Amino acid sequence: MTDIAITQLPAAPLNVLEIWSNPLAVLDRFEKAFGPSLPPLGSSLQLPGRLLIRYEPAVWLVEGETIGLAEILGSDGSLTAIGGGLVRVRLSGAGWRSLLMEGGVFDAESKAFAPGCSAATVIDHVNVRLLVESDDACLAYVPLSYARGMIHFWTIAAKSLD
Amino acid sequence: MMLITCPHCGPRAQAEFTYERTVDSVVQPGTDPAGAMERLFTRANPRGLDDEIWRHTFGCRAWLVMTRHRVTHAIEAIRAVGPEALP
Amino acid sequence: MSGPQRAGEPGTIRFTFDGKPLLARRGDTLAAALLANGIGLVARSFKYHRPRGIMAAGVEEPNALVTVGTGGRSEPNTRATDLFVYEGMVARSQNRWPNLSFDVGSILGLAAKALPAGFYYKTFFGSAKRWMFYEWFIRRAAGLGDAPNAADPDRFAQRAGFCDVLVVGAGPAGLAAALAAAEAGERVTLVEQDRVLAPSLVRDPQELDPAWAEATAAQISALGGQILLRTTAAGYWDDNLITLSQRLAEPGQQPPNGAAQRLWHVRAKRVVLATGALERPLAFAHNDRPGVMLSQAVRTYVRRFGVVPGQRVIIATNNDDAYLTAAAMRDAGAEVVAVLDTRPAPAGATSGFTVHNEAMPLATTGARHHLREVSARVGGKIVRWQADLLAMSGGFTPVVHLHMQAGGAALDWDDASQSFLPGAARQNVTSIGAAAAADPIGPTPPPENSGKAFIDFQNDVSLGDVDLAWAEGYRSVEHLKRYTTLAMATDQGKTSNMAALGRLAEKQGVAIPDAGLTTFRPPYTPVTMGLLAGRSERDAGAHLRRLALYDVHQAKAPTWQPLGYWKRPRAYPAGTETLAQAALREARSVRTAVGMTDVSTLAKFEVSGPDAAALLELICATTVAKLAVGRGRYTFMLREDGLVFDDGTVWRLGEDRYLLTSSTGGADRMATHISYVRQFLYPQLKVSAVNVQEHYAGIAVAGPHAKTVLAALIGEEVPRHMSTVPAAIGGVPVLVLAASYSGERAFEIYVEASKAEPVWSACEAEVTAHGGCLYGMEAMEFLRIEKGHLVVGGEIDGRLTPHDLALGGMLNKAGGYVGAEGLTRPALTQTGRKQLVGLEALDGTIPEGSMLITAPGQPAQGHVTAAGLRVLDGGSIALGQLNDGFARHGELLIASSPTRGLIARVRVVAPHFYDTGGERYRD
Amino acid sequence: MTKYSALGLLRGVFNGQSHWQPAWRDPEPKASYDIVIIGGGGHGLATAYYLASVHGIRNIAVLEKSWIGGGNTGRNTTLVRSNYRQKPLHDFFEFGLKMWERLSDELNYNVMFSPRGALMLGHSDSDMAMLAQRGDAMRVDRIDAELLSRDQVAKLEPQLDMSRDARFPIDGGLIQRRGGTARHDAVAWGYARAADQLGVDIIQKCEVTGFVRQGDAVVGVETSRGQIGAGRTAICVAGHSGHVAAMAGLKLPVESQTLQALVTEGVKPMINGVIMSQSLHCYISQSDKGGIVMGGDPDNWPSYAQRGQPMVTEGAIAQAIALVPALSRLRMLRTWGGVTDMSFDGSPIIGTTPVPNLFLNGGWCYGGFKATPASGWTYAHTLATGTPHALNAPFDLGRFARGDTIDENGVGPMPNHR
Repeated sequence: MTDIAITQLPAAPLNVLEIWSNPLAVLDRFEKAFGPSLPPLGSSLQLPGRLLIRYEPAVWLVEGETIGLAEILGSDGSLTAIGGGLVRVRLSGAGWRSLLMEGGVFDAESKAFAPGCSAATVIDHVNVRLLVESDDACLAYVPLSYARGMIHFWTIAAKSLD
Repeated sequence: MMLITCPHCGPRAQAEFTYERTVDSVVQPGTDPAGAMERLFTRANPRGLDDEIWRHTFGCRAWLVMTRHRVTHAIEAIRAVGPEALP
Repeated sequence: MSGPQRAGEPGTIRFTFDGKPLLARRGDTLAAALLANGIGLVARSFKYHRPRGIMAAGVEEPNALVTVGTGGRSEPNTRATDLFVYEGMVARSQNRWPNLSFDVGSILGLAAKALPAGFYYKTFFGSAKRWMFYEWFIRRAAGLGDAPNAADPDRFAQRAGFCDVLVVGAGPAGLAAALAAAEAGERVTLVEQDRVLAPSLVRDPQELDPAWAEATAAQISALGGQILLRTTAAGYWDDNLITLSQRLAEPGQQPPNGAAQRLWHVRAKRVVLATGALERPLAFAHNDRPGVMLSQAVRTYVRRFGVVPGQRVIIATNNDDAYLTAAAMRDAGAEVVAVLDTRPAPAGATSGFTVHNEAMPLATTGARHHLREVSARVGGKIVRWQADLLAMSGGFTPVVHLHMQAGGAALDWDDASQSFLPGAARQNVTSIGAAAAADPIGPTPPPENSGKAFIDFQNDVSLGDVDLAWAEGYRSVEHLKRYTTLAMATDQGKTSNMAALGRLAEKQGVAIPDAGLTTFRPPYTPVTMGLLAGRSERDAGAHLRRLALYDVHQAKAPTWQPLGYWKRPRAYPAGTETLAQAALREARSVRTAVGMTDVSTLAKFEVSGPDAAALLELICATTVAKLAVGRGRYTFMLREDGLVFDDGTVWRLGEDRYLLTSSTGGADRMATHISYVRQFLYPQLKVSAVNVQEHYAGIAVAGPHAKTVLAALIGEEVPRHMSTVPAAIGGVPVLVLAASYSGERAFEIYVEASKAEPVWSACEAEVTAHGGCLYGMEAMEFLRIEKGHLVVGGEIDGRLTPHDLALGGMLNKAGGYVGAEGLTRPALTQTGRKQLVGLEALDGTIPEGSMLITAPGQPAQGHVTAAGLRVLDGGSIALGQLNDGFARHGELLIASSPTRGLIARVRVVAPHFYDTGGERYRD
Repeated sequence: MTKYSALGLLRGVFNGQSHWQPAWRDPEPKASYDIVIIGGGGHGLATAYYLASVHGIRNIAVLEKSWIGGGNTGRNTTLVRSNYRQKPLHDFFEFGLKMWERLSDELNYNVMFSPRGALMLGHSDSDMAMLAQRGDAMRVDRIDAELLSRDQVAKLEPQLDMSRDARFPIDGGLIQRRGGTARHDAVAWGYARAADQLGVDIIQKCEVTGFVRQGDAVVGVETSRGQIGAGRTAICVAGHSGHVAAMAGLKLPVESQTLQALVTEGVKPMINGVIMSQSLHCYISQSDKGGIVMGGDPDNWPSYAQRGQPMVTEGAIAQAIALVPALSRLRMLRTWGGVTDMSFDGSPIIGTTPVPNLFLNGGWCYGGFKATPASGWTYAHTLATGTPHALNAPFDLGRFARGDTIDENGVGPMPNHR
């Protein structure tokens, strides 16, 4: 049996940052304020106190602090809190990639899915967003109503991994 | 199960996508009622290529237009639609 | 001595067959173990219940089907040739009564002449009931094994796989291809349906042997390749998606890790099919007895399992391969009585065996477990031999199933081997080895008596049946199959298709490739249903959706009510209360004091940006832009065809920020609709519409004391009806919407779901202190019906216009909303349409869903969409849809439910039964 | 033509069953016919039979591009029922159900119609209310429907999971006892044999490639076997209606999608009737050969490929096993896909078209098999008289633009939302 720990993390502030106009200007303002640029689709950016993950073409998930972001967006986008609706589940241990293949359709075993990468996919019929934290851990953002079912699913599935 | 190359995410399993409708059935805002109903209630439905609207619903949620063959299922072209995709 | 037997130790693994304790050696298939124990009679055929033995050594076996395992693990129709014996295995024969040796069903064989292919189409006329009388017997005679009678105790895993190259078949060709790909740095997966690598090398060790196979596999693994044994590539789908079924335990065996099998969905960039070839039987009379086997199978039993299936063997062949079987039998100490070779001399001349050229078996006779005698036509004369085994080879059929499943693939005809070989393919797939080429064969003479010359053994289809189908006009290959049931058995025609095609071509007077070809459909071998269902246990592939406050409710032991994938509290019965009593008590509490309920599942969208109102005025058919900040209103939404499909409320939270709520059941549909309108139709809008359904838990507080309760909770002035304020309860930020579904002064409190529990507790304490209680969906239903509020799926059934629902007056006069064009269709404004009405009972209780009729025997004029009662005063009331209902207030009708034997006389009234002036919303 | 009977089979004992004649001729197409029917499926063959037997029109050709009964007639799950909520639908299908009850005798071909009962399960009180509404709507129109309690359901189908903690617990059901199954191939073959006997030319391997026009009107068809003149031309090719109608310049309210079905290995009787569900999307029955036949929702995206997405079937099987746990250890033997005409209200289209002399029968979604007799009967009436019968009048092509859709599920114009 592969060594995997499935841990539900405490609730964190999560916001949707959406840009609807003048994206280049927003990126510019972001770089001026924070240094690096907003991360591209399929990746993430860790800043002090906040993590930005891009899951959609014009949408970033902001975990943690949102101070300063409203100003950067101006009238070109907005922030909306969604943290109540997502449960963070950490899959840690060497087998997390295999575990994500169970009931899935996404290639979590690909070398290209490296630390810092993000992806949204469907696992066991549930829409899950993934963030690779390290070679030994992956964070899954699971809809609240499905969280208990998914944790149960992963717990059972982990028992019959190779 | 097709492999659909999302313009944003790259090749992904069809299970992540949902089909919405064909491009020829889109009722653009401001269409006259008779024309709107004609578009809404008919399809070319060719036994060949057609332009279809899909969404990467369980992935990046973006809308796509793909030109797809109805017999071979080969996707000839696929493009992103919706708000300008950001760099 | 005659019949099958094994030399040396019988083995150490204990199993039973039909209750008889037997021993097997490690690595035995059940077929090998039965033969080793001298058992040749294993099964009964489908139609005539003919005695059958073991014909093959692989997945193509048509005859030797058994039921294995007990209870919920019992697997019927398991091929004895594809089942490895394990300690304690319980196997049973099938389709026989009372037992395998004496099967009453075999009298059907006597009537065979009256029961040709398709006989059932020509008789059993009369009424349907009369057919069902005969059908009762037919159904019991048909089928094979028994279905399990208990739920499956095991789970089945499903997993995604990705690779550059998927190689199917770990024979010499497959191993070599997999190694080459691995050495080229490709991500390789190699699958093999057997439990050993390269079983053909065990059967025929030549320059390559099993040790080479092991070494090659080790190299592949060392290069990172994945090798899956006991894994069958079952289906080939679009874009090189292959489904694999992997056995983690043998059929009927308790799995070591809880999962009995694993289904793989493998996406490969390239697929290599090294699936080998299947040997063809020969067609002659009584070619189906125990003791008639495929030649390579005989060799496999001898060489791989150390079992000699007979002592005196006749070899019948049209090719060279069978001579290897003759040699194997001779080496094992059996007597090779004769080799019957259909080819003219000098075929077989140098083999050292007694070879008869231009020879073909005519018929066999047999004992229970083996043959007695074989007759053959040799040149012009008939010859008979005593023999207990006949090993036959009619040539080889490359396994092209997966190649053909891939779609858009071709087959090329090879005349020398009389076989179809894989041709061009649309997908990136190649075939290699015996799957891509077959050795030449000689002629295959047709049988002299086609009646008992079986080609589809399991379904008892003979060449005579093919001839009959042809004579009756069933001449396309698909008609032939369907009329005779050929290739419809569990072996899917693996050993019968070519013989049938050959006969059809002969009848048509064309070459085989011109006779047509049937479609190859997944799966290659039958796949366990539980495996396909896979994933979670007994959940129908649908996780239960739990409320944020699920545990809080559960602690109160509510009656739960399913709604889509959700479960919501329906009522909170106290003590011995029934559901109805509890719901009425809860509803009365709302009418007279205060109640609270969980409304978290409502669809919710936060819409922000300068164009927020513009987007909402597309989605909603009512005006939105005129709302003042802090105000809200009822709204409804139309599909593009102009019919109402959802309703809810819209709230202006800030200058350019709105909250839209809509029905729980329609939440996903609404999310897609909003996204389509916003992203696809109006990409230029400066707006963000975020689905916050699960972000907020929602608590509704309703009743005459609701205002007092809320004031105590938020400690400030409460918003007036249809207003909203941000506030805090116990330090937790909340959003308070003053909205009412019950008809009382009421508030919806929205709180971030992860912080909902303390807010709920604070509310509950306050509600209880004011003499109130929790209420569930049933009470909510009573309250809303009395008030005349609509529900999606009830009054709003996707077939009515806003006018039909008396909402026409609220339509945005400026138009511009989605559905405005559809609403202009002429039939949507004609008379006679269904319209929303209220109904009150003159006597009896109005049955929900009942039909509204003017008199017994008359057609329905409408129906009852929801039935309830006057919460405080009693009396049955309902909402309904009625033809021209608006103009019929005061009319008396009958609400009739014939299915429940219920009836009530009703009066048509306005759909408002409570506080029609809205006095109770005012402070 | 040899009449089919048990006596005939007995006679065959002595002559090796050699006295049977071909069930239908294999004629060369004539230059023209009074009526040309495009499509040799059950519906087309039934239409020809009723034109000949009821309306006395015998100069008819049925053109089949492949082999008769090879499209959706041979690819469905063989269910026969009339348990629809909406009146035009249940009236139409009930008319058909009554025809099924005497079809074997009428055709002298045993179509094995077996009224084993069509049971629709309810999994909540709201499901049960919807089932009651459906049943009441049927009963008011004198169609049999019976609401069953949990116990009655358990007794009827002992293999159902009746446990209270099931994911979708069973609260009861609605049964139409006169519903059931039939042998799909036999329906095509039986109609073909009977129509042939009345002089109808059944022409296989004859693909229509275009229409011959005279002004607006259709006066014949171009085929792979040459031009064939036609007084009236009847499209009857559900699955491919859009493709064929396009040759006449018509755009239809139809989208072709794949519907998959599957059958398991045969087992001794375990399912007595037809099992369906108000909330789940699978339907289960057991064939006379013992295989469990089941299907689910269509693939919900356009395709003419007769090939589906495996996960769709897997989902349907998961639901079926949740209802009948003993299915778990059975094995799926075959899976296949049919091309269905998904119409834009879920109901069929039978009637005239804007093109003179051209008629349309299609849009059957995934419910066409059971309609075969009624579809043939009403289409024959429409073709013979030039106007629809009262039963198919509501199913005209103009209803969509007009706003008279017949939407059993109330989900509107998008077939993939159905």
